[in-house]
Amino acid sequence: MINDFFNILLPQGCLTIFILLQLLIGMFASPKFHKYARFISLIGISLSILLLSTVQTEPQYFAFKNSIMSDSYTQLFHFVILLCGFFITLLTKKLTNTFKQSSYTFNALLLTAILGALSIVSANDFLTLFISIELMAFPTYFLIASAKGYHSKEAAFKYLITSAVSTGVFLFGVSYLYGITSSLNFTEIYEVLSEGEPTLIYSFASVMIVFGLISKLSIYPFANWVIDVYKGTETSVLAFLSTIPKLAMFGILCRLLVFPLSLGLELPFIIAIISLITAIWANTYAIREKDAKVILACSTSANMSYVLLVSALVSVYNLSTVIFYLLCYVVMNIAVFAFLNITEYEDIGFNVANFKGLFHKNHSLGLAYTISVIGLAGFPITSGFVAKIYLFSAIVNSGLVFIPFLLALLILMVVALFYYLKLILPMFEKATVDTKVLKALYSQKFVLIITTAITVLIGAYPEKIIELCRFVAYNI
Amino acid sequence: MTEITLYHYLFVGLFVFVLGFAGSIVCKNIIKVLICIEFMLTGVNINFATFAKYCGGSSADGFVMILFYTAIGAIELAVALYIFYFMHCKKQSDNIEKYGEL
Amino acid sequence: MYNEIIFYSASFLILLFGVLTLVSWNIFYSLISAIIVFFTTSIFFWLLGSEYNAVIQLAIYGFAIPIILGLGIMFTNLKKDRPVKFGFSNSKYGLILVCGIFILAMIYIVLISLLSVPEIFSTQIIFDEFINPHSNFMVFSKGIFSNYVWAFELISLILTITVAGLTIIKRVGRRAK
Amino acid sequence: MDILISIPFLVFFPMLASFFIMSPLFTNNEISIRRFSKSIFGFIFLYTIFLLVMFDTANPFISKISFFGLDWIQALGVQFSFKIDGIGMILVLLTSFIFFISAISSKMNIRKNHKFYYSMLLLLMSAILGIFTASDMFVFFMFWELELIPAYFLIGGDFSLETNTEAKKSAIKFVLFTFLGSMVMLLGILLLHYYSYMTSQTLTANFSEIFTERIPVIIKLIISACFIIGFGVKLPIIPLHTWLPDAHTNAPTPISMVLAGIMLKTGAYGIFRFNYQIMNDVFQIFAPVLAIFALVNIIYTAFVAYAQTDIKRIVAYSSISNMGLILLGLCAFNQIGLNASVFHMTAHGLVTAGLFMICGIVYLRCKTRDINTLGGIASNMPRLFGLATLIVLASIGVPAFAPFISEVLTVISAMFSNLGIVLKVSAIVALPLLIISSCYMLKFLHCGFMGEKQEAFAKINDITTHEFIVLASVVAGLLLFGIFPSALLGMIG
Repeated sequence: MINDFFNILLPQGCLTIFILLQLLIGMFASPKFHKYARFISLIGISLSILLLSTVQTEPQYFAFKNSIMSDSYTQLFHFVILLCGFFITLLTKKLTNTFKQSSYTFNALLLTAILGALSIVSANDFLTLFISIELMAFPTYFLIASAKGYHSKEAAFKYLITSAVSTGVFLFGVSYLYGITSSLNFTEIYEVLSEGEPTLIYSFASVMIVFGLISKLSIYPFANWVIDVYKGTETSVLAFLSTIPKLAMFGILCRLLVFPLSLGLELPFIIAIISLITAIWANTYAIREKDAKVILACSTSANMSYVLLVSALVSVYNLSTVIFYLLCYVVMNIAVFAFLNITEYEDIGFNVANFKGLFHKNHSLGLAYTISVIGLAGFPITSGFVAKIYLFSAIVNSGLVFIPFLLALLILMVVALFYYLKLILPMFEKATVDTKVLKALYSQKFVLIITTAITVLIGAYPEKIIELCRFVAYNI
Repeated sequence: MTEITLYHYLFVGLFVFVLGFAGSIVCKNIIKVLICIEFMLTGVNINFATFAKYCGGSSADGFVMILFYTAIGAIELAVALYIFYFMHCKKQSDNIEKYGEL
Repeated sequence: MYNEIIFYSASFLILLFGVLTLVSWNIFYSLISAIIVFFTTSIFFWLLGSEYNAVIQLAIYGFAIPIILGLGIMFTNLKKDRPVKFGFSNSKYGLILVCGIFILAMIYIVLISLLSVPEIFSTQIIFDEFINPHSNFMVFSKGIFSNYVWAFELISLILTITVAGLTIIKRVGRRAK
Repeated sequence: MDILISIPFLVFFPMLASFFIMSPLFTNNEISIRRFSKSIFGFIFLYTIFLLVMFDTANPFISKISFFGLDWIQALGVQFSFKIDGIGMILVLLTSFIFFISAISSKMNIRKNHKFYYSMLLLLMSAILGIFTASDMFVFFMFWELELIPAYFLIGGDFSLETNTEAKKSAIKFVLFTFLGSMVMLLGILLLHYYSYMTSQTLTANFSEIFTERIPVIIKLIISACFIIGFGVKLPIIPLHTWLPDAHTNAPTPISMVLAGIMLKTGAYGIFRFNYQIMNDVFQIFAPVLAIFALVNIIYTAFVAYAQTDIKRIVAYSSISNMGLILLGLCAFNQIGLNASVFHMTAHGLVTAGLFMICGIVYLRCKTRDINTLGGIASNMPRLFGLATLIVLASIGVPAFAPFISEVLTVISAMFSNLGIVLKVSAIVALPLLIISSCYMLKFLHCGFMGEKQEAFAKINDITTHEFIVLASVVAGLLLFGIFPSALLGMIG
């Protein structure tokens, strides 16, 4: 058991130690030092990124009687999650300044959520998966509720109710799967099931499991939370909410779809249909909206539905496109929220009309934001363009049946372009006297510029990253 | 009376689950919504216990799952009530429609 | 024979009070009905041979949860005793219909799978052969401390972090006032 | 040194210059920005002439400048490859020339945000050069989409002294229409790529290596339809044309020149590249249908243009009409038709750039574009009137100017096409229509310039030397190709 720990759990153990450290320091440290809480988190995350190199990936390693595992797939997701965590921790400075003493607690919560995401990706049985989902969810409630005012509480409550219901649905499906196979372990379930014909109750259970998992991805049956929650949440927390849970959920969903849930024939079609419904809903909802947060909520929902559609059509090639799209999407999203984080604390607000003329006063920040939004819309020189082509080529490869889906998605991309344009166009209008020169912190500028640079670099030369994704997809 | 089989238990679990699911969507009273979420949990737990007994093999993972889910459900309820309390300080109502500011 | 009587009466109680919880006008009545449902569930666990779970269910859902919920109701519901309207709004009848269809479909699916793969749901494995009440506790400890040790650690972390999280909301709430 | 004499240098040099101008390193001084970017455009023009000299017409695929490859997305077999053939060479030359003159004429029209304007103009040039030289479908598509961003900002941007709210709306309309088209085109590209891979087992997206013979006919029809819709938005084919008049009217004058002169040609070029070359067997099925659409283009817009009162709109509609002629040439599906089509692209590019320039000059002097209030300015502006007369005559199709040759060639090609009766009929119908189409251009000249002298326009000045050089070079180009058509036709091969 100790061997197990040292072979694959060192990064997560490191994070755990830093969580406890934060809590302890929070109890005893003098209030003046609250500014340094961020740095403890940053050190913890960087250390666990370093410790990722100690994890055994070749061949796959199963620890604690197959309950958790590691391979290059999990390692890639761990790396991306930790990187996002690093950027998000940098963004939280303005928020943590508002609650001085508690900033240790806040950072501990953020680290716990990241730890939960890591555990989700590496889980190899349903019990560990369930606990990890909850481990990620509980700190998220508090992170959402930690901002000032009433709205954050309401957002947290809605998020809690939705995820509690979806957990119930998820576990209901798991209970039937457990009944059929008398095991909770992915590997054993797959072995047992692949011997016989899939039954109706198996399909039912897998549909329930997927429905339970996709609520965090804001896909249709549980999608309505996304707008309310995004409205009420502070932007740095939102940068967390729109990236890390998505990464973690897709990390595990792809594994489930490849192994234990891959045997039913109905599941891909059901997922494809609900993701198409979500895409239509999200894209049409955003047309009338003027709030930048709501538009981004819809964009999240829409992007996730495209990815889900592809990940439902299981193949190795599709898996690599899914991973690549997720990587690109996450980086661009953090850049957008970094910019919104700057504007939020400059009292500009989230109505897109308030962004008027910002570009003319803040060239570099405005340009970085514009590039990221254009990337989300899927224009060239950004990684979004390559990701879009690569993702949609996967749908074509899956057969003629899905061509109508692809056509629908492509037309929805045009609708999406309309609302993405709404996000950036006011910036290029004539500057008025009121237009502010944004005072950004170094950390915010750093995040914005680094993420934009990554976006452009991947867009210019995606070959290495795609190769990595293909390698990972082959090794799942 | 016939012998009690797996299916009897499963139907009860299913019924409680669906009751909780429907209630959590339909109910207007927030406390009631929370109770309904606990009902969903109960239904799932009955399912797990049934399966652990009738086709669980020797490991009885289902019972462990019940234990964990019970704990998680209790914590969830406490957190939900706590956040609800803060919301209530502002609104003074327990009707879910009053909380639609966002 | 006793098992059957206990089962049918308990399930009747669960169904009755489950419905009562949803439809009762007063929130206190629905809480009491819910407590009864939770109690009877522990009887189910006992019937299924897991006394440990039954006790946990009794302790948490029989006593702790009702107290929390009762306190919550008293805190939030103290000032006004106006009756809340009947629990369902008119537009939700469709949803109830869907739920009914869902139940029927589930029953159908379960029965179909009984026909197609009888050996999976066979009741041949008799519970008492390998789990007797005495060894029940051993099963738990084996599960928690060998298979799911990482999950168990994570649960303890959840508890810790929840307490910390509660403090963070409280402080912000105080400052907001 | 090799990299300096290559197409990627041609394509990416404007892009790098654009980033350089955009960057905070570059000065904010208006004059130095203008001079710098003008010199860049001039350099690119000279560079394309240099490429033309290097270009080996006999075997374009061997010469050193014509090919360049680098793996871009290996999973899709996408190479970052460029290639110039004769048609590409002509269009590249036209592009660099029109961008050069539009940059020169920007001096009078652009009053604000110079840094942004010139960097976007350079980026647009880069994208369009990329479209004309890309030899890989996905690279082509990349430049096709890249073009939208600068085009949006140039049409809807805030560059003149008075604000124009219509411009933003029409820019959004332009972007959404074109994006819709490009999305449908993406579907076609993906399908073509996938089926080419399935039938030949070679993973490539190169134009010359795409293998279409064994693809089922139905799939081919779907793919071709996707391409026609995608390029038809840009061309524009009639039901998809509504973005064009607005965008062209509301854009600043230099941008209208670029839009009508070059951007519309990218649509025709796309149809040539994808439908005419790659999917050529299915194109024979589509060609008669497209010929009907082309006829509708010519007829409908000729009448609509005659009804317009805004001089810029007249020119905008006339360019739709001319694009119909180009499409008709392609539909003839023979060598003469192709020659005529490419020749007309060049000729019309020059003509329409000149016409938009004239509209801009008139608007700048008279502050109005309404044909009813204009008039009587000919005597004040003799030089402009002279040049305008020449260009309008050219656009009507008077012999000795380039459009005459292409129009005649188009009609001949349609007549001798072996794709059935439809094309022959359309040739017969198109011939008198060309005369009708001259009506609106004469109306433009007559009502705009001649007539009684007006008090309001008494004090306006004639064109400056700057403008004179631009317009004169356009006329010179038209005359050159009109008298020596073989200079162009020889390159098409």
